[in-house]
Amino acid sequence: MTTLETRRAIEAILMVADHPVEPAVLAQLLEVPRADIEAACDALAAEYADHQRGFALVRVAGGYRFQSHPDLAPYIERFVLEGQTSRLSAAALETLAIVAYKQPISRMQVAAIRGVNVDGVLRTLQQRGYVMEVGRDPGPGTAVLFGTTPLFLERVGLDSLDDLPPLAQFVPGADVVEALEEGLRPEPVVEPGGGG
Amino acid sequence: MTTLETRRAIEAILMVADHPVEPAVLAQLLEVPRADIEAACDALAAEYADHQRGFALVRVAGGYRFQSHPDLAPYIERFVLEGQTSRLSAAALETLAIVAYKQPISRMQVAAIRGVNVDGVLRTLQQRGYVMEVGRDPGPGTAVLFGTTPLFLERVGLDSLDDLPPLAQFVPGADVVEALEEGLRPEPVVEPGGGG
Amino acid sequence: MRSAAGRGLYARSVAYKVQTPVYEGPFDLLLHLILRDEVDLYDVSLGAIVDAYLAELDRMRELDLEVATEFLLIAATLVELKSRRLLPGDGDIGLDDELALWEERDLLLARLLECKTFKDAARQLEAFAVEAGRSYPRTAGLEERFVGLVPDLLEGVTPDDLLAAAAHALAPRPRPAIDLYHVTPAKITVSETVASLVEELPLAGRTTLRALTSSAVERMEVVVYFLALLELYKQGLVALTQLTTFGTLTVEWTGGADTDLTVIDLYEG
Repeated sequence: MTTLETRRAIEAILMVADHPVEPAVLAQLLEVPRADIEAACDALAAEYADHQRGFALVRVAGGYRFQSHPDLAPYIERFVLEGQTSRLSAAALETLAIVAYKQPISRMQVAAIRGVNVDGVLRTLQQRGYVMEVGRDPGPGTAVLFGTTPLFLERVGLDSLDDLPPLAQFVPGADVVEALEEGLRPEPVVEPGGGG
Repeated sequence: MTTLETRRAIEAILMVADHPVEPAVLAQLLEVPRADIEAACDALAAEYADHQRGFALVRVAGGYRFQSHPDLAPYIERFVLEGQTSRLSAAALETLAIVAYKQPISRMQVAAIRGVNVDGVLRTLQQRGYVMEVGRDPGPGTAVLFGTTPLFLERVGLDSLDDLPPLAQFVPGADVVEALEEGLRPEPVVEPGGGG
Repeated sequence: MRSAAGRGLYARSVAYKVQTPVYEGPFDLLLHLILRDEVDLYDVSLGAIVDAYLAELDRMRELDLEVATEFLLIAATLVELKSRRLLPGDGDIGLDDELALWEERDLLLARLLECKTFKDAARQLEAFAVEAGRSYPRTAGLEERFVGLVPDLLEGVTPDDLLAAAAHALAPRPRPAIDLYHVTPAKITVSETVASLVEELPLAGRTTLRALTSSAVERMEVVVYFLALLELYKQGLVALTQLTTFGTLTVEWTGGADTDLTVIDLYEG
């Protein structure tokens, strides 16, 4: 098979796929090494960018897919009108972040971190397909354990969970730790406001 | 708007569209004359042919769409036969189940139950012949109502919808039971105009 | 005009009332209170934080008891931290108590840090999602000519599978239930406490929360008593008075001598 045919076949398949197609699948269908697939996809993506196409070939959630170019979002928004993905609430995002980084994780563990009940928000995330049950805690309670889905990766535009920025990056800096520490230091003797 | 932007916007919209888009619609979205749209689409189609793309921009059913190049049909067939497109997701199964149990039901009602947009899923189910339009809501919106098809019954091995396992949707509270009993009490109520 | 002297507690609580954000739980609120004034990092007063926290609790009038528990547990820790050395007779706190308080404080600090970490991670995820949301995927699917090739999608799907899927989709959304599992396991429930208070209080005359909870070992028990009293207060069965903030909470039975428990809309703990 020529490189041209590999490239063309990839284009054709991705045009009819309705979900990201893994390079391994493409390799099997086209009977070429996976590395060739990845090289061909990289080349195609570069070509589209070069030609200033209104679409792009991207790698997301472990596979390749066609999508509209972000520049043209205003036109797409006018075109689709309905069916736009609704925004995620702060509660949903925080819960998603915890599940993403700590998976597999139980409902209780998520609740303990957030300090609030998370039943409703977890169910919504499940309904929207961003979170799923991935197993059971082997412990006595056999609590359901949750993890994120490929759809979650698509939603945040990441290829895999490994692409999440390291959590350490978000650990509060010394200034914040100090402020919290200061703020929670047991009050010394004098009552506040006493000095006016 | 520049010609480049027209071209790019057309590419983006057609990439995202799941049905042929009429030139008049594109003209309206892009705020350019229809003739410009048609010229741009012709130019794009020629360009793709020129570059030996694995896809083509074609005019079909009064609109434009992207599709795989006929040359590459064998790859698409393998893609399909290898089962890469035949996944009935949990979301699709839930949608199908809701339609089966609650028919006739509108798209919005299904979406309300699932808590997510169901356009794509319903379209797939329709395409596969498991779900069809069965009427219109008599209400103001005259929404399309969906139901299951004979093919669906055949495939899940049911003679009729009556054979679906009964759904205990909720355990009614005492007040509901009372209201039901009230409603079922055989009372000789004469409907005005109801001659039967 | 704002005088220099006014820049303390009062200024904070006024500024506080202007905003009406919705807090996602007590950590959210506490983080906001401690960190909102980033300029004043070294000028954060526990007293001001506690006051603002309690003011916020007060503002959340429709706060139900379920949500309140977590807020109140944190409030209890805060108040304990603040009032530790103010209370008469506390000069002789044992070393164990002192250590326990610090431990409690460190635990709260650790949980706040963890919560803050994920809040910031969530913000990054949101940025990713916004960026990714500007691109729309192609989902057109197969062209008609290939559709006939697709194997039967319903292969292996049974009517029972449909039933299960429908039941799952139609299941009523769970009512947020009280979750005490990550705090001290409650040895007594609010409803039990309500029941016992209904028996005790008519005989006790005027009493105080402190007296009622004198035998309480865990802070959780005090909170449970407090919640039970609130419940009775809502039912109009007790009068609660507190002359000063953090002062003694006086409890007085105002219901009849013989109140039928069944009329009380018991809080299901």
